[in-house]
Amino acid sequence: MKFTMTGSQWVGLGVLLSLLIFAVLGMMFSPFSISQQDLNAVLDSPSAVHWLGTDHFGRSMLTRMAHAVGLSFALGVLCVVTSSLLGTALGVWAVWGGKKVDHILGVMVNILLALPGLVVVLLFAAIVPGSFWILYLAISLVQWVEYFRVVRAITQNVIHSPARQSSQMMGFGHWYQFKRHIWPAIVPSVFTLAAFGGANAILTMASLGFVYVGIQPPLAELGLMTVELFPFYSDAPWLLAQPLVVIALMVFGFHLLAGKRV
Amino acid sequence: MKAMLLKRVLQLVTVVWGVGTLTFILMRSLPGDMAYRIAASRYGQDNVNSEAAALVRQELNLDQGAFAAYWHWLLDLLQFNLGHSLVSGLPVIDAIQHMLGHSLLLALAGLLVSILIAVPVGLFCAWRGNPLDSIFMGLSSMIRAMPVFVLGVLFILLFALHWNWFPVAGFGTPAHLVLPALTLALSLAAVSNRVVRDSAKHTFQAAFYQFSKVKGLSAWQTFRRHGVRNIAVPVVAFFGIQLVSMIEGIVMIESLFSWPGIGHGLAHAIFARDIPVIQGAALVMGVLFVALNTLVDMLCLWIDPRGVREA
Amino acid sequence: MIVMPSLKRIISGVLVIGALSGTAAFAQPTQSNTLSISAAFEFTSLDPSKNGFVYSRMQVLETLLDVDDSGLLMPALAERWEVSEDAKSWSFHLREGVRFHDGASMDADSVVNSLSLAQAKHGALRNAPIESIQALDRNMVVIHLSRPYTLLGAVLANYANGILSPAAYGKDGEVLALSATGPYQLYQFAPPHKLVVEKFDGYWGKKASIPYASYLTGHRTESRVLQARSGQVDIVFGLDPASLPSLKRLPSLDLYSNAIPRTIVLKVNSGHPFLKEVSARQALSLAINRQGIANGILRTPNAEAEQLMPASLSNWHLDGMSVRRGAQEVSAEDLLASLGWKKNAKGQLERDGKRFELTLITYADRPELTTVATAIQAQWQAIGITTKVEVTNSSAIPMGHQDGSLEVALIARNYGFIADPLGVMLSDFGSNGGGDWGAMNWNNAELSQLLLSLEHTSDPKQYREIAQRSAQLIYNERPMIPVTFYVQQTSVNKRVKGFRFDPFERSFFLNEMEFVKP
Amino acid sequence: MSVLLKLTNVAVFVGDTCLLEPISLELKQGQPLTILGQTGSGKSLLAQAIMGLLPDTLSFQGDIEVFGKALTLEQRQALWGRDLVMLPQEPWHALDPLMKGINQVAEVYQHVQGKSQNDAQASAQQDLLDVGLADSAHKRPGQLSGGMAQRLAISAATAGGAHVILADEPTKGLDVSRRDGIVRLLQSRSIEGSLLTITHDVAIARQLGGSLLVMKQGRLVEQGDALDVLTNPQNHYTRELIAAEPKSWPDVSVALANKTTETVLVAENLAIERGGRTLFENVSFSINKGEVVGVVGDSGCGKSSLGDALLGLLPVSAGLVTRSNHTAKPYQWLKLYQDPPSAFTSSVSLGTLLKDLVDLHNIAQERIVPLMTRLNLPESILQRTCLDVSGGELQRFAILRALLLDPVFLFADEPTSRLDPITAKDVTNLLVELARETGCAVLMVSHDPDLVRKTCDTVITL
Repeated sequence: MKFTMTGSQWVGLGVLLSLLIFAVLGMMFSPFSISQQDLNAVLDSPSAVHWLGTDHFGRSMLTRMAHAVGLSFALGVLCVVTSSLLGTALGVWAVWGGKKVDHILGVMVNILLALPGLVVVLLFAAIVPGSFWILYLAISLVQWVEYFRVVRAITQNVIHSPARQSSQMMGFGHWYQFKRHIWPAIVPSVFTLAAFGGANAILTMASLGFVYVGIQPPLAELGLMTVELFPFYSDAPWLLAQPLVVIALMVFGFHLLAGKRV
Repeated sequence: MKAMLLKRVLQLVTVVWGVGTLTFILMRSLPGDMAYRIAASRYGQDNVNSEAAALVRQELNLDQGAFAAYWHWLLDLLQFNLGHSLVSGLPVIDAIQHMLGHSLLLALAGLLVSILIAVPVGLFCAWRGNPLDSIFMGLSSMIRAMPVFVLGVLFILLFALHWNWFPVAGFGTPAHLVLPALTLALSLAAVSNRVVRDSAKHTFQAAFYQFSKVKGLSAWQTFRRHGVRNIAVPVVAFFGIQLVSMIEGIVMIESLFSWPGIGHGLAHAIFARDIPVIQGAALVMGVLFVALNTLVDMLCLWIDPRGVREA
Repeated sequence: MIVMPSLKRIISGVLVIGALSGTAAFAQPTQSNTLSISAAFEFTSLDPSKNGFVYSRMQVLETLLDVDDSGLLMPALAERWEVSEDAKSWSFHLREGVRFHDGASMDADSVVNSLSLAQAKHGALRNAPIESIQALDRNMVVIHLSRPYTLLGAVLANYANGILSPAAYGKDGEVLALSATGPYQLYQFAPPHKLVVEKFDGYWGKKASIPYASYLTGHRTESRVLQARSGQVDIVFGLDPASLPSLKRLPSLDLYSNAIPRTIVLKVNSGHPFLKEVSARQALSLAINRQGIANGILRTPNAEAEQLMPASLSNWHLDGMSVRRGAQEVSAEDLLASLGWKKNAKGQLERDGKRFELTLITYADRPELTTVATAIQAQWQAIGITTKVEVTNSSAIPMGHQDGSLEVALIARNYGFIADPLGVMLSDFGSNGGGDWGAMNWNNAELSQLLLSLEHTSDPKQYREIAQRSAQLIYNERPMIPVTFYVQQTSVNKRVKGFRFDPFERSFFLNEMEFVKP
Repeated sequence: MSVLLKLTNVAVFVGDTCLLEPISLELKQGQPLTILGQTGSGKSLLAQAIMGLLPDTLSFQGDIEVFGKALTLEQRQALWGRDLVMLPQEPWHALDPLMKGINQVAEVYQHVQGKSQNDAQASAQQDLLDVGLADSAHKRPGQLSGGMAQRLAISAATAGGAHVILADEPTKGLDVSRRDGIVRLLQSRSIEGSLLTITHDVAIARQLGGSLLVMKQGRLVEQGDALDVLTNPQNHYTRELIAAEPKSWPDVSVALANKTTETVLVAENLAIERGGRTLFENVSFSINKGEVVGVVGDSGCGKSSLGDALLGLLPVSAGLVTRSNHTAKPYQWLKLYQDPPSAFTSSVSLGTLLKDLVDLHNIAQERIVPLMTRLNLPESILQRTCLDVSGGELQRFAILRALLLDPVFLFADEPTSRLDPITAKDVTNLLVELARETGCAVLMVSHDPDLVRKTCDTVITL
């Protein structure tokens, strides 16, 4: 199956790749660490030494932004991979595994759906505050449901399609039917969901950071940096602007990459 | 209709049980001794110590096993008794009523404003096409890319600090409602105006829409008789989907604007380990969520009697 | 003789009319007749033992004794008091003509009732060696102690021991209505966010001028700063230091920076294998750049703390303890090297194959703690100590103390919680190797002895001597490592006149404030 | 006889590409005009151009005169409903899915004719009574059959008083038995004006009479009086079109004597229910090796379900299906689908699909090429996916795949109904021929009695 991307999808990919390159280069080559403070040089504007200025501890903003972007990407990608695999597998299983499986999974999904995702993540985040892995677990747990629902609906159509029926009659096995019929049918939707999922994971992490439940200092995280730098919005607006612009860019990039709205 | 309602009631029961059990398990697995947490919330940071924790433990019988506690909770739930807050000692139902009122007010105001923005903008974009459409498309994408709290922060900087038109945070007067509702509304409208636009465009291009004009109806008559209802079908269904982002938005907005709603209350209860309040709030959210979805379903069915929307 | 009643009638008539017109004019709290206050702490209960601090500050609740700015006891609901020769019984003469907000008059029985109920609840009174609380007559209350206890006066001044009308309590002693004696009475109670009080015309002391005052819980520091900026709130307590420079530029605000007897300290587990030597704790202390933190982060120059108590608590404050002195003697690195710590290739300290790693916990209720923790983390990093900062709930500190899991905690300790710091010192250093918010696994028999002896020392000179020795002991051994003194940052809108700050944070002095006529 | 509509050199372009070459025609009072041609011959564009409904991406040249006056686009649009109307291809799509049928007619009386609401309802009720829809007046389009929907659409279209009617494939997707009714209805509605019909169906052209234009790929190939052209076609293409009508097919069914008696499958007293409704009961028959059995019936009568039940894809509610051939593997009982593209995955090329099959069943490579030649499938088709080949090719490819498995029974579910008549004829003939050669039994389901009669040995009518 050929995957053709539209112009705006390429732009989205470009935005994301540039941010990723920024993160990787920043993490690899910056002479500063994320926690290295210089209380004599706080809130500096961008200079030759600190390209993006320094924060209220005199830490290099470039280094911190690079790490924050890297962290966001890591979380986004991990969540997307986990939730899409889980959601897809369970979605296909719900259709193929018979009424009982479908029913049990349906009950599970209904319970999960009855609580807004952010609330579930909040509950989880409260268990181990500041843990990246709990955030990852919680966000993935919330997100797989979306894949499940979409994959299940599409798979149901595919299962009843003449094409799959014909393959089955000609003696092809389950794996073949999945490979040739189900997977190609769900892959565009899964891709779109994945792109939105990446954006949502990043937004969720930033939101949690904003209510102090997310990643904890001194780690650099975009939501947390927003809160930390907010008091300086009039003294050093360029500092506050950095995490805000980057969150918006990342989300925007993912939305463009998704290509269409859900 | 009957079957749908029955299905919803069943869903409600599973949701109540599931949400309750889930929060129970989660809360039980929270690290740290509950008694200490509750003592900290009750007596304040300066006055919390192991003595206070011991008192709390004794008073609330926290030493009973997890299973016994769960059993008690289930029995109480069957009698519609949500218990008392561990922190304040007040009945949970009162606290939730108070919070729910504020949240619903915010939600309704936000939804209303979002509809007032999204519907005209969406229709206008579908009708006039480019360049207007592209401009609003860009604008919507920009707003969508911003977390809701960023939007709120920008509004505060602009409307509350720069122009000083509305209060920064708090509640009690209509003026306090403006910024939180507007923040919520814009974040919702950024998506829904596109849905309105797509639906409208789809309808405008539909064969039946053209056929109505071919039959001799004017553009306005066609819109009124065949446009409105057909456009509304996916839009109303979408509002059902948007409930999730609305509630999530409310949690953030309530925190930012110190709005004493249920999202804020839930977040606080989580930190205070006030299990009855957490369960109550989560339950009410779950029930509300199912109820609202049912409402949307019924609305969809009323607009489009052809079939029931997939849950 | 004939004139008196008629004059009385006229006066009371005028008063009634005045009160009526007053009520008519102030029938509703509005922006113009309400003083609005925003602070971080929420309240959930009417019970003084739980949230009494809010009601005391809002001047709804009053105690038998009060405390002045320097920590000395003053008369309040008790006009005067006497301590017996053996220091085991205290007699309190109640003020006459004091009325509760519900109209009842205060008598000895109501005071005994309140105190007995408070004694049964969590609070300092519970631990006082009280044998009995008795009403001697209508206006006199006597408290008998099992042993001398100089702290009693300060304990009674604590908000948890506020005096309420007997009708305010339910049958199990729970508080149903906050009928107290302050110049303001409760008007609206919307926990945990909003509280409105209305002036009480039957107050015995200086009556309030501002008809209403509201207390809003502003959970987010940013929001509180913004509320101050926009003029939406008249008085904002607990401002984020980072916001001070920009607030200072606003013409509409007055900013107050007040030292309070609260100190940011590191609670150290002296039983921890890395921290059990005094020199290790000294090294940790030396590695902290207190001036940098005070100036750069808290923006309160001269707040750096080498000892626990600020100068205002003069008995406990060691004079001439310059900050620089310690730093010039030896370096933190040398101290650690002498303990056998060596830097590895990555610059981390190692001893016997173990890396010097610590977990520092702190809590989010006070925003500056997190930032200070971040700074300390970086400063310790510089000498090779890896620190993991965990931001949790304040309850994690007593809990970590009890289960022994705590390594280092950054806390803001209020030494003026009970007006006499001895109360806090006793619970922090008194016995059993420390207290929930004090030393941990650190036993010093001499200090315990000194502190216990203070409980029955009434001679001020002797008291000071012992207190000074105790302070020196703590300074030498460093079971707690002070970082900075606390400076409360407050903004007051210029429309408010007469603001005064209570270093013991007992009162907002609302009844002394007025609105400036526009 | 006045000229109602006159087109002079009307052509339609997309960019520089000509989709419809210049064409001129006249529609006269009382003399219907029919445009005949296969799908893709540009005939729908002509109707859209006349109405002024061309999409923005298309451009248009030439002159259009209505009632003797050259009118601009806006002027023509002003005539909609009152004087000029177009019937859509798909009535289901042209009717508001959410509005009750009667209201879609009544609104025209109310808003176009200016009648009061009550009068409009009464007139609409009368209209529906006239077309036999009185009972379904309050149903929504989704609840109507294709024929009913088309009658409703015609009522709604003509309620405004227009007598010049353009009908674009008015019988598309309808059963043969419903077709005549629609055509008669159209004729009666246009009696005061005229009717311009666009169709691919030779039978309709014959029924309508009047004058006829035959189009091929955007070009006019023949025109004249309908009966003349159809009885005596001059153009090769016209001849082919006429010959592709099942009615004109040569009879390829085999006489009873030639049949073998080896039974493949026996059905006894079958009954099938769907959605609580019994589709048919007590159907019994047997199919022999090499036999082609036809099943006819109107849509919804259960003919496809019968085939699925024989293959075990659907449960039967009563009766018994016995497979007499016990040596055949499960994969030798196969089905050909109505809509060829839906029966293939578009995710890989046809070649890959073929290779998958060959690998799975160890089919000898050398069988493929001769069979492909026989089925007239070019080698190049294997590089393409199912979306890039024509329906006819795809259906032949489906036959190829089926035959490679040496089927004993093949259920052909309307295998040619989505194909152009000419292609349909070829494919049907090939299928029947090959089935006979290989001894495969075929159950052929069709809505066209003529097709079944001409090709099948036995006919079951449901």
